[in-house]
Amino acid sequence: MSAIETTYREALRQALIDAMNEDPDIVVLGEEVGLYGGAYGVTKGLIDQFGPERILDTPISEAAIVGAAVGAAMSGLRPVAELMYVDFVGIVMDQLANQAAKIRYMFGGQIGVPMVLRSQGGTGRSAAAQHSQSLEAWMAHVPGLRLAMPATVNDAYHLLRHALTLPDPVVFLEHKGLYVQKGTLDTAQPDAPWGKAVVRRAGHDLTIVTYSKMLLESLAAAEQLAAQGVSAEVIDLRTLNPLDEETVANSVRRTHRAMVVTEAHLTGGFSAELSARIHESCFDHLEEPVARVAGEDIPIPVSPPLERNAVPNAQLITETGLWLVQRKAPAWAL
Amino acid sequence: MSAIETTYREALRQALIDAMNEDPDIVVLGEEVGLYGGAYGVTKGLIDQFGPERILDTPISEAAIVGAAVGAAMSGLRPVAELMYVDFVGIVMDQLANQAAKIRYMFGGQIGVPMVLRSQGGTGRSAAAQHSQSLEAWMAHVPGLRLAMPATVNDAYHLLRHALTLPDPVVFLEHKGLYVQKGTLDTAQPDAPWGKAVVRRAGHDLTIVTYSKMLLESLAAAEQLAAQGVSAEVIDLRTLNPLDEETVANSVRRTHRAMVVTEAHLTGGFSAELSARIHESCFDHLEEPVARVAGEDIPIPVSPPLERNAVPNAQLITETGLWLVQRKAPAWAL
Amino acid sequence: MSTDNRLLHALYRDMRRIRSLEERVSELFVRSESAGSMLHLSIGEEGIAGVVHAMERQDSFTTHHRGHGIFVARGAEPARMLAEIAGKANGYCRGKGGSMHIADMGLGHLGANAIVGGGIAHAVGAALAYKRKKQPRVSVAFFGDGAMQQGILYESMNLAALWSLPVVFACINNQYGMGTRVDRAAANLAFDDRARAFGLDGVIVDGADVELVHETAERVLSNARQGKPGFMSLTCYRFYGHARMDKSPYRDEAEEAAGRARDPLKKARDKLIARGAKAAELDALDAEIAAEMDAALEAAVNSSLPSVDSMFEDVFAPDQPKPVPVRTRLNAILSEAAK
Amino acid sequence: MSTDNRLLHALYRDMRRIRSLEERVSELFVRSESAGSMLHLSIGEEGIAGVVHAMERQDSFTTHHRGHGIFVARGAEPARMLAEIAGKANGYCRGKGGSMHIADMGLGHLGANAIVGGGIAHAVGAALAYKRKKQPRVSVAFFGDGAMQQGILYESMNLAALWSLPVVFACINNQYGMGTRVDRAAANLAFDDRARAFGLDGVIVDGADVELVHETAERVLSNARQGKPGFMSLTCYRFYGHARMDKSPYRDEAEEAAGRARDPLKKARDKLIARGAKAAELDALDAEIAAEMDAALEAAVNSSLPSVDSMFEDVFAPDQPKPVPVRTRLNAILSEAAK
Ligand SMILES: Cc1ncc(C[n+]2csc(CCOP(=O)(O)OP(=O)(O)O)c2C)c(N)n1
Ligand SMILES: Cc1ncc(C[n+]2csc(CCOP(=O)(O)OP(=O)(O)O)c2C)c(N)n1
Ligand SMILES: [Mg+2]
Ligand SMILES: [Mg+2]
Repeated sequence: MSAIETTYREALRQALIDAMNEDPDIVVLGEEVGLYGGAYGVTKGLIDQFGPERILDTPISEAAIVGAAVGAAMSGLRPVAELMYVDFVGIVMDQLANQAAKIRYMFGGQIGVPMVLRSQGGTGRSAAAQHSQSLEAWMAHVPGLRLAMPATVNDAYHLLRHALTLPDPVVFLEHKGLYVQKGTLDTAQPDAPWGKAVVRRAGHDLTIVTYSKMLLESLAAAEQLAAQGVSAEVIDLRTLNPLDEETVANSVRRTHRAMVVTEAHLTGGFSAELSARIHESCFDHLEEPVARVAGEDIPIPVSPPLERNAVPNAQLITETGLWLVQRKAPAWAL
Repeated sequence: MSAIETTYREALRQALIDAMNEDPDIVVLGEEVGLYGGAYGVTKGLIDQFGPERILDTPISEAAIVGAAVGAAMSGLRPVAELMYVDFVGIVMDQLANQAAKIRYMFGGQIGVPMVLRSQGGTGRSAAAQHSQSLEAWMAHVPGLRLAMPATVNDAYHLLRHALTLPDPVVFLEHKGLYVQKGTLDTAQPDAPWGKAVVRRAGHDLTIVTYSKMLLESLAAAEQLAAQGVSAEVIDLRTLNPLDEETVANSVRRTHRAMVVTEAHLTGGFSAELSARIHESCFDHLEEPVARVAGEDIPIPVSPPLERNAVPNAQLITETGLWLVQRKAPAWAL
Repeated sequence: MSTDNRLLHALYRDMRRIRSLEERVSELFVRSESAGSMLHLSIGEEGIAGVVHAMERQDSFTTHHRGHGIFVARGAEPARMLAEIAGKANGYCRGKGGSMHIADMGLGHLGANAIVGGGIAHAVGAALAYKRKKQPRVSVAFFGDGAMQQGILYESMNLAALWSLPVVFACINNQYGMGTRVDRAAANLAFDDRARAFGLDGVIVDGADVELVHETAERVLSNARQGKPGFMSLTCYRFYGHARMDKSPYRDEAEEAAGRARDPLKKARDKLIARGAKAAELDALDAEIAAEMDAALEAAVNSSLPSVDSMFEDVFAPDQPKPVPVRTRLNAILSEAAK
Repeated sequence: MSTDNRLLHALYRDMRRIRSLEERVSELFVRSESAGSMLHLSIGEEGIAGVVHAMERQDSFTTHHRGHGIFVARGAEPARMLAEIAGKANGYCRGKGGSMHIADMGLGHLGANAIVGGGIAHAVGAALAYKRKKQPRVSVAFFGDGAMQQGILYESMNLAALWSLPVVFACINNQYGMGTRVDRAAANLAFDDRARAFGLDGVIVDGADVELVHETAERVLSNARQGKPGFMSLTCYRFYGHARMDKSPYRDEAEEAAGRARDPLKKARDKLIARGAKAAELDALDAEIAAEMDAALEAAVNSSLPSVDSMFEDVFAPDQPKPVPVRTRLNAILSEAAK
């Protein structure tokens, strides 16, 4: 039996260890990935196991870190660059979007950039506006990048393992609120192939499409909805690029109602892309407009009650679900 | 009579001149804005008129330019920072999104950052993958930023003038293909107030929602559509933040069909937000799904025939319009 | 008191207030009253009081994530600071910013920044404004040794030198960026060389000697006021972990003991006593400060949390429309669809 | 020929080929055959041949937007270069990259970059790979004086020095970044100081003297190969405008004349003749090169444009699904809705 109970953090760590054991070209570089073991502990102990030549502590030079990873990836290594918080991606967007993502294309297919940029985002630690963001929409808009956002322990492991076999750059976004999440890791058995969404809970009244930590809130909401007679199907996208439109469309064509749940700001978020695609593919099947339950269009405030309310939670998802399926207006709908 | 025929470039230049004459706190800083007169000539001659203390040529240090503009804006100036190509925004996203956009919020409303970041994007000059992008989606996803994308000569002037009176940071995106565009400038009369969309052509069969240079393609398409019996209404959003949902919704509720046209890559583009909002607000009025006619999900290739085909044109808009309204399948629809 | 002693006494007072405040920040956390655990204490770095003291009333500054001490020395109200760190409505930033984003325009505090290197260019921009407006003001960018490896610093230095701006770059070299000792982050530790290579005056000063820091800062600031921007690096030691939860397993006790032995506060106290100050008087001062900080702590703990509605304020200026809450949008959409 | 002369002769040949190629690039534009007008000629900078000549076969390099010359010296096929610049299917990058994005993995050309400073860190990363794989290779980052003001350069230098990587930073100081003379961009022009402040060896060399450039580059490269990364700056002059359309109104004729007088090509030729080479022989070489370049130009002009479908290739690796064209999506959506 290869399945064990572990945490999201440990699953990621194990993925790195297993991949590094198999592929000597994998190196990890980033701030505090070595001696410190990673700001969130994902690389703990790796420097002892693989030595400072494969686990490289870097100065606080994000642009050069990602730039060096790009050059290394073009030269025979498979770097895993760690960006401590996805909020810092603004410093490296040029290296990510103009360089890593476009090199294969600009150079007419001569070479690829097989690197993984690991980072983490999201709220939950009162880390304030510059350490709590969900910026996947920026990356999702860049042709040439793959984008994974695992929500489960098993996906943390398998999506990272798969990312470390791909010929193109992958942005791999973890969630700071998931590291301590427990679950089952079966190193021999992914939940589904890379690029396929997974139906985490089956239902027939409503489809909830989500990813990353909002999967937990969505599943909790589905439970509450069930108690009130609404059967919600919950789809975990797992990767935003590739995007599995088919699983989503097949579900919505059955349920006739859809909700998209993301932690990121509503406006211009990936929730818009998902909503648009559902409308496009399921136009004649929808009984109600697709509801976007997303983060507020405000910077993340530090104060706990504000921070909590700046992003969706199970209650909001439940209320919106009841509104969608049973036309039961919640308290906030006058 | 205050109306004159001029170009988009000249209208922008005149806006800067008029604003600088009225407000001594306005300074312009950026690469080649002085002696050179701006890479696209928008600031030509300004250094002679206002001197090197208000027209500041900078080194090639985009992050520090925008960072300095932020600090100056907090300290009594109203800086206009020029980013030569919007493609370089990846170098300044931290200063733009984590600093300029969030300072008022993080500091509890104590101070604002009244600056304008001018830049230009788009295809049309065989400038290749790192000099041809349409990256407004990144900025549109950042709470705290205003975002203007003028398509006409009069808007070039008035939106820039208005941006230079606002208390908050404004990203002002021009299009490299519009600078030589001719039109009427009436310095006394804006086309509409800031934040309001303008119906550039009235119609009743179909609503085309667009902005920036795609307005020209959309209007050309509307002409072709008219010749084939389809009456298309063309809406120019002018600003993406604020976003005028009402004008769009009112139109679509009349026409029952909508198309969104943008030059930016389809996936994760602002076209998704527009499509989602139209579906949300006009769900019961739509006869067909909202069609997104957008840039391909590929980096912009340099070769002219490829570049041209990487973004929408009037023909594609027309064909999609006929498909939407008359169910007349174009050649590419087998 | 001689002028010298008066100065040192004032500096000692500032330094004690910094340490005393930081102890209360720590206590806030222990009592589960802080907003989060990303609390970076400046204990060991109190020598910065020398820089702050050298600033004039009209000068401004930006700080980094470890900026409490600088702001205390500048005259912050401890109760409002602690309230902010606790995420309370009456904090400096209405509970929106927290420990890493405290600011106070009244005191020229242009803002703490949680992006390493993020606030440096803002000081350059402020200096640009002062120069253009012919105001005799200087702006000081405070940052850590970690930021010495961020590119924007060198772009900023070059701009400052090129434009002869009244700005000072003040590095607080506490030997660590998180778990990375500075010699594992920088190939050349002569940071003053770097500044000079970009056309600035540069000096490294012992941050444990607050009088020396002050004297140096006066010179650097006065040059800056005359259009000669400068750089100074204070050598000190981060007494505790990077943030409140970090126990610094990456460094050993001997090193910590040696680092903590270079205590700017103790050094100032010893000097004062050597110059004739009475221990009892200093103790009384310490106690007075402790009492003030205790009161501030209780006030912060007893303050109210902000109302949830307030979170939609301050995204844009007050006269601008506020963002539409997700619930309001959903309500409008679903009500319309339900018609 | 003596070894010396043989070397100079080879360098002269490379330099003549650079100039001759660039003249054809200009002609492509004049004949409206280039893809766009963002063409940056390296005429005046031919001294770079000295650096390229000092590189070993297994070494690699990245270039900037003005990179044609470097690649020619490295042995590029002129016809494929010109085809790429014309956006043709048989260009180095299948007509996708163009002048500013030429690359050739076969010759160790890791890519030209249109982002000022954008390719510098790639050379550092390549060097990291060589070191880790224990390959005796060096990577050279070429860039202009304008990039000396981009922060990523200093982050890259620091990384290189900290990790003792086999990398060389080669600045081509042609005195201008577009219309900005270097002294209006940098507060301190002793760029070697900057490199040293970051822990690198640094040297400034007269780019008009290709033998000196070569000798210096051999030393810097050999140090780098042994783990001592270095910096060199070639002083030269951009003979023409920034890009093909720029007439350089921001500089005067006297300055241009003085700058063009420092012609690396003429200097090499004069030296060769002084050392006994025959003018006629050099003329014959020049003519041979001109004929080669003319043929390359015609070949490029006569090449085919890429098929529109090819634009969906190379976004991801060939074994990965291609992006879905907008038309295909629309068709699927509208057909489904029409059912
Ligand atoms: C751009 C950026 N990179 C990384 C971090 C994470 N981080 C926060 S503080 C810190 C160490 C900073 O060290 P230093 O500048 O010396 O300041 P100190 O903590 O020692 O006061 C790091 C890496 C960050 N906040 N911003
Ligand atoms: C990041 C970035 N900023 C600005 C530009 C626009 N630009 C292209 S070349 C250039 C001047 C570069 O000067 P230098 O580095 O000296 O190279 P040179 O053109 O002299 O060869 C500028 C400003 C750019 N391409 N990338
Ligand atoms: Mg430090
Ligand atoms: Mg140059």
